[in-house]
Amino acid sequence: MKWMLFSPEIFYLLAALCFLLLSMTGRLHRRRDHHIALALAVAGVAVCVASLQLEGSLFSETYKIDLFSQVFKLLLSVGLALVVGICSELRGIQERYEHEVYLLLFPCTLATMLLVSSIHWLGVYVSLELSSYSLYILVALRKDWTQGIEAGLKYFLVGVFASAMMLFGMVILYGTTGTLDVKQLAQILPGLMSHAAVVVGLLLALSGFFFKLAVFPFHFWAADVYQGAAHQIAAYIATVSKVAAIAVLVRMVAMLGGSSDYFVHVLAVLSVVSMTVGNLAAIAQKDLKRLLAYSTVAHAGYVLIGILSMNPGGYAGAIFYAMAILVMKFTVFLVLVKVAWDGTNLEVDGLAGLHRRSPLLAMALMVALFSLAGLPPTVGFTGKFLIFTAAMERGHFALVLIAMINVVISLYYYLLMLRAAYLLEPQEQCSPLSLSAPIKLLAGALVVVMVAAGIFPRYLMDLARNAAQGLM
Amino acid sequence: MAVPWVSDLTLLAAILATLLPLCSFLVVMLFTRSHPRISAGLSIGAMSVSLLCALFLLNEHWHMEKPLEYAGRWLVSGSIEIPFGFLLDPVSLLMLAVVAVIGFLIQIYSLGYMAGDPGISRYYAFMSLFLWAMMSLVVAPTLFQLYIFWELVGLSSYLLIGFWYEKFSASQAGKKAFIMTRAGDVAMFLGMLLILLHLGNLSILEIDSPALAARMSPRLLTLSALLIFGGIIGKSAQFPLMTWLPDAMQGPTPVSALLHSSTMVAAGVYLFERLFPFFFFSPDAMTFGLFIGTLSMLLASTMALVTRDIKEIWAYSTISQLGYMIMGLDAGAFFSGAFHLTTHAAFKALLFLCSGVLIHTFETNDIYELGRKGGRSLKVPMACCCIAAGALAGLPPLSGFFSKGLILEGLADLSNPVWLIAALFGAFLTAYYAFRPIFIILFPREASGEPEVHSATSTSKDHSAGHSSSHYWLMGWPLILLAGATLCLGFLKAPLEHFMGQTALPGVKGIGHPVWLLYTEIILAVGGVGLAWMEFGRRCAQQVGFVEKIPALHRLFAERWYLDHFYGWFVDRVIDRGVSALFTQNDHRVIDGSIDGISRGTVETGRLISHMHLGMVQYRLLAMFVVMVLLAFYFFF
Amino acid sequence: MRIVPFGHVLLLAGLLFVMGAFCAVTRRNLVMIVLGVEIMLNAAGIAFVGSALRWGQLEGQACVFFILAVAATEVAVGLAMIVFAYRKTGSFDPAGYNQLK
Amino acid sequence: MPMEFAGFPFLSAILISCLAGFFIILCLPEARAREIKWVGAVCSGMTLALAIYLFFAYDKSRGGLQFVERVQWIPSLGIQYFNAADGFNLPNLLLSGIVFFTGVLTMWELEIRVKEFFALYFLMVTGVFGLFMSMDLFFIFVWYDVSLFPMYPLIAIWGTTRKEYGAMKLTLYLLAGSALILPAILYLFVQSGLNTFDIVRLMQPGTFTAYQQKFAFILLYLGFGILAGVWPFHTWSPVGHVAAPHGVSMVHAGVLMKIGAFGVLRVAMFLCPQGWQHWAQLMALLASIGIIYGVLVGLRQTDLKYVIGYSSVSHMGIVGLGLSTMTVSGLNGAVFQMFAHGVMTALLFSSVGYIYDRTHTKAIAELGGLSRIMPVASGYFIVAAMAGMGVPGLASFWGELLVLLSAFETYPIRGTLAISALAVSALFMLRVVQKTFYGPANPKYVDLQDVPFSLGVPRMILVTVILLFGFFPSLLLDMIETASIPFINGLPR
Repeated sequence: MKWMLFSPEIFYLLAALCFLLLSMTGRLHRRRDHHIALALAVAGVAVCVASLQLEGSLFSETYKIDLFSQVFKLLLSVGLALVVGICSELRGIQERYEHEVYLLLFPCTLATMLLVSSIHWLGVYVSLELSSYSLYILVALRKDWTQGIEAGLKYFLVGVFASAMMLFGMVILYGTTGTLDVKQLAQILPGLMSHAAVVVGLLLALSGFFFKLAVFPFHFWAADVYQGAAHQIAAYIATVSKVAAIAVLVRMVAMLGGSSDYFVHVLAVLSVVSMTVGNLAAIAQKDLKRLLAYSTVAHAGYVLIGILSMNPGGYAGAIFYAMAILVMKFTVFLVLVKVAWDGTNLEVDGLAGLHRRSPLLAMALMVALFSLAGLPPTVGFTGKFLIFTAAMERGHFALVLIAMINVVISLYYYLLMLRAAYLLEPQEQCSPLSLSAPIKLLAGALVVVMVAAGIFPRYLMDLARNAAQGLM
Repeated sequence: MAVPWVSDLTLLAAILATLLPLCSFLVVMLFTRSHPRISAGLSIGAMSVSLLCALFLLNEHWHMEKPLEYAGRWLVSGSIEIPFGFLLDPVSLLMLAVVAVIGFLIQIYSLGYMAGDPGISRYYAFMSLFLWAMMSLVVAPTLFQLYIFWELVGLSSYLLIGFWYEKFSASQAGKKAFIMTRAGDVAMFLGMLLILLHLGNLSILEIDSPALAARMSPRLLTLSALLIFGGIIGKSAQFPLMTWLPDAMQGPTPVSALLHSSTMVAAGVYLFERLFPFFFFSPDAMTFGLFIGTLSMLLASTMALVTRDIKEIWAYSTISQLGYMIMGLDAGAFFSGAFHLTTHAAFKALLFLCSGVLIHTFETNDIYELGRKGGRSLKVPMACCCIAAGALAGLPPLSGFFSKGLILEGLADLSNPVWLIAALFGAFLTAYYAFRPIFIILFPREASGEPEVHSATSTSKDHSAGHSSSHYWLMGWPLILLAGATLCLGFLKAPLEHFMGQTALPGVKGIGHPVWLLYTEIILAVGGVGLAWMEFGRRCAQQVGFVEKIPALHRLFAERWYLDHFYGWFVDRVIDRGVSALFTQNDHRVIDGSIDGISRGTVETGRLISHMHLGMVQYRLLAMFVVMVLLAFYFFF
Repeated sequence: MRIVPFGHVLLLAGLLFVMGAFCAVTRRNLVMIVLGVEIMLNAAGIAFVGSALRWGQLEGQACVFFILAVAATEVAVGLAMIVFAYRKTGSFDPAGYNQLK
Repeated sequence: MPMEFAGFPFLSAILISCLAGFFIILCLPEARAREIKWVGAVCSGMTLALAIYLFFAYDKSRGGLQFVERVQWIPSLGIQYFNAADGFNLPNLLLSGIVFFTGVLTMWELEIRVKEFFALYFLMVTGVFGLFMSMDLFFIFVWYDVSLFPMYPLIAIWGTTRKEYGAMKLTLYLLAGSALILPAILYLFVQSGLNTFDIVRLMQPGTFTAYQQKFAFILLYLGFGILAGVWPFHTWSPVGHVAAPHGVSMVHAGVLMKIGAFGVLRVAMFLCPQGWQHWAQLMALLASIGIIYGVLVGLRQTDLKYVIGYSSVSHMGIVGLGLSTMTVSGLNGAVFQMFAHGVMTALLFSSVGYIYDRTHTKAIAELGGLSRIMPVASGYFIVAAMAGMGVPGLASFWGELLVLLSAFETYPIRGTLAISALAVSALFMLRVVQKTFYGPANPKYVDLQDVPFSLGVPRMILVTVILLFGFFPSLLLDMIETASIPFINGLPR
């Protein structure tokens, strides 16, 4: 019954094939495609939920299925379902290529699922490349081709360069240890941590994931891609690919991190710099998506704190934070998609008068912003709280203090967005936004999830904690 | 308040005497603000009951040996225990009676004086507030309670001085009075704390007992005595903090009569009496007090020589007489100070009320103006005014002569004669300035050759319209009573001395009777009156005082020895423009500036960093590569 | 049968890697950037073969095949994008693409 | 979830009535302003009634923690929803109830966006109540932030002068304070090794070493001190007060600054007594500078609300001084002053609010002779100003008396400095009263009508509270004493 373990991946493969066939039929049925995509995405979520408790390993011990991987697969499928949910009009994509959007989204999600549970460097590399390449193309499909093509090119060049460095890191690891299987590496590496080559190799190997997570040296693509890509694609990058990156980083660091102080210092440096650069750069942004990009870089910094504290609490915190990022980021993008329904880029001041045009969206934006800023009754705060507790247990007091200062800086630009939504009056009289019933339901559900997870985080935390146990 | 429920009558009387004015204050303020007649009636009724209780207490305990003390638990906080209650002994009962009598008479007088004023119910409310505070201050068993009502008395004086708040000068005077007395209270509060630190509680009887002297080092004892004396300086308008009293004349005249002549300003002297044994233990504090008393007495007398506003003359004379009392007490003559306080309260209140009638009818404060408008035509006020001025000057049959004589005898016993000489010179000046306004009003010069009307201080007209004769008698009747008191109080010296003497304090020297002192005192008094007659009373006198002949001296005294200028300069330059401007700039520029600077800095660095991200693609690749290489090298450090 | 010590192979791969990076960073032509990255991938391939030889396993060799496959997709996607960009903007110069502020 | 409730959970009832108000207002349509205000009044009245009941139902003889409510919230981290009432937080709960109820009534004349205002207002006060009653570090921090972040929209939307600058500065400054508090709390949680946030267990002597206490105390003191308006960190409070609408600045100055002082007391001093003894000198120095500084800078202000802002900086300095003396009466005085100052500032702001609504200006120079035009409204301000000066018979006199008494015992020089500030504070307050209320009536405002009874109700309540606790201080002091004596005696020497 081995194939049952593989059921989510198989489902998404079949979905991708089905869209391949559909795209060949030629005529564009936007509504039909959207309904099919939605149905398949929701079915995907159901499959993942069904396979949540599965345990085992495939492909001669290189593909591990445990609670950790299944939880993340569930998260990825939910992320995909949400993104597909807001793809009803897809105004940001050129008409000719609208077929390809779903055709590429499903394989990308499949790739991230493979990434999550493969514990062999080669498997990791291949799935990482598969997801990156589908995203490069999706970004380039923007209706306003100048922005699209520029963003696509930049994303491609930085991505390929980073994957080349990752490959080189893998090679050094393989050269010095003789194996690419992470489980065996986990036994060998602690002994070799004093050798320069091994540690540098590991660091270079992780750079691929740093690129995916947009951590400091590899974050240069973020701003242009978010601004250049269509809103829905940017939403996908901000949520699903971030979650996948966190998952694989947590797994790798948990198994290979070992005891070397050097490695913790490097991660600390990266996290502090990316936090600060992300927050500071976000202050000066005018375009909303560019601002969100930099805030994602900052959040990558916070997650890194959780990862570098290398204790079960830290990993559970990182997992919880991944769930938080998914919900928070998606809500902001939901508001963005609904406000800029014509697909054009939205200025921060473009949110003017939102509280009048649609109070529900304004409230959702407010809760999302306070959650992103990490203010208590929201899920964002609980995530940060768990991460900081774990970091404090390892004695990183200065790190937590710097992170809190960054929280204050980040509050500044989140409040600027809030000011735009609640205070500014739009120049020309804009009509109130009419939301379809499901979208209203979705917005309300998101607000409830964010606040409920902030006030009663117990169940989600236990889930994250059990998932983190399975890693060691 | 766990007070042993009233079994004996004394406690009931004490409670009634003090708390009734408070009830009338609350009732008037809350309910009858819009019915002047009811509120006036209420407060006078309450005052009359307190008067009866005060008199009842006085004769009930005429022959008491040891002081009666009732104390209920009011506030307990850790080691500090603040009880609330009454301390009845000759000192407090006498003062209680004085306050009650004069308060009652002035409330009757105010019916006539304030008739027709729109804020009459507010006036009576504040008067009842003052009387409650004063009565409770007098019977306070601990310094805590005394300090609390000391502040409340200051508050009611602020409210009453600034009663006609539309006039800028009135509210300014009220503010000045409050702040100056508050400065004195701060010193007193520090002195109290010093005692509390060493004694554990602040009950007056324990402070007066020798036990305290044993616990505190002499140097510390003197320091706390001096600090408490600072409070007395503030409240009784002695030398450094004296200029608020003449400005306090902005208030209605009955207020000046009650507060700023007989009762409130006397609270300082009363505190001195109350803590006399405590002060007695530190001789340096006594000499310092003597110096301050003499200085303020002389300064005030010189100021009274030149001013043309009748109320200001009596204000300066109050300062100088208070100086006298403090000199008497500091000289160790306990009874002389207390007796002079009583007699002074009577004749000073009488002086103010008479001038109140004059002001009320002719609506001007200037003595020359009053003279020209026929001040002499009002027979009763002028007669009482002469009696009171005679008492002030110390002419023999009147009460002033006896009480001032006692003080001079006390001073005579001192080793250093300079205090006696100063006191005698002061007595002469007092006689002179007391009769100067009397003669100016009685013998006005016709329009020709009149010195043109210029008044040193701008005294705006009193706010009162003309009235019918019924008010005349309402105001006249208290005058007659007070005149009778000034006449016969002198003869009550012996029984009062006996009454006060019962709790005679150990170590108080007996008072001898040098005969030559009595005669010099009479000669000086008569000489002063004669000089005043020479310069103002005679038909051909130019009505220009000997001081006004020397312009420099004249201006010095008129400007109140430039004290007001100093205070004005100090508050304006040092506090307002100096320190607080410095702090405000510091607040805006340094603290606020630095914080805004930090936030602007972060926004600028944000803009800088976001520009860094706009470079060409290849710079990014290079940056990635370089950073990873650097991190690799970091391994070797 | 070891012809060359493993260190030298790694050194060669490292040199090749740095040269590829240098080419990608300096050349002002999009195609050359992609070419530079290709060189870096091949450098990794060489290192793989060297280490497979050292540890006497075939796994390294297998990895090289995967690298070739990935390099192929990279070239396909990259050149497609570059051609599309060239047709639209008419230039290969990466500096031209800076409209996104 | 094992629950432990001693009888009917009154403390949570207060929170529930606040949240109920919040949700009902959310559901009411925007147009029905009147109903929203009545819901606001009813809910706030309920919280006040509960607070009063708690105040009198507290058994003073037994003392200690009563009305305990404990629910395991996140067992893995040892976080529990743990509320209790003791001598320190009951006066503050009463204060919050009073200021909340009168705040709602003061904002009765609001027209624009009423629904959002009251929703955010309720949220803020829920945070305030939560913090006062909670005995769990995690929840104290959560309620601390819940009470802070509604501040931004409240000031930015309904504020007056320079509202956006004021709102942004205030929110960022106060959350910078939380950037110091959270690391300190986590530091204590980790160092204790007991895996619990429960203050009672962390409070036992011996859980932390002296160095840890000193390190954590200074962070907590600075973090909470920013909110309490400690001297160098006070510049946000005048700016914030001026910018905020008067209902919000009532709760803000009246209660929020007490959260800072209460935080220092409940978290910093309870958990790190040795840290407190070590840093007490600094606290006293900053506090006494704050007292003098607030008054002197207030002297030169031309805007009524700035004046009140600086006067509350000075009064909070007195609270700080009280906390820094390690004596029972110092502590009693500080908590009493927190209560008294809260009520007094609320009255000041509500009367300024009334004046601003009529004359649309807060500049002292333009106002003049208001006492003639609206005697009752100016009467309220004058009573509050008198309380500000520390006139006996009004509540804040007792607070100041006790604090200055104990300050003089432990720090003579700083005590004298603070006492001499009494004289300057008289000058400062009287100058304001004279310029705005006395003097000739300003022709521009002659036709304004005095405050009607309905609008006067909140101010009357505040005046009666000031007078009640001015005449009978033992009502409050015996309550505080039940908590301060065991705390001071329990201190390690």
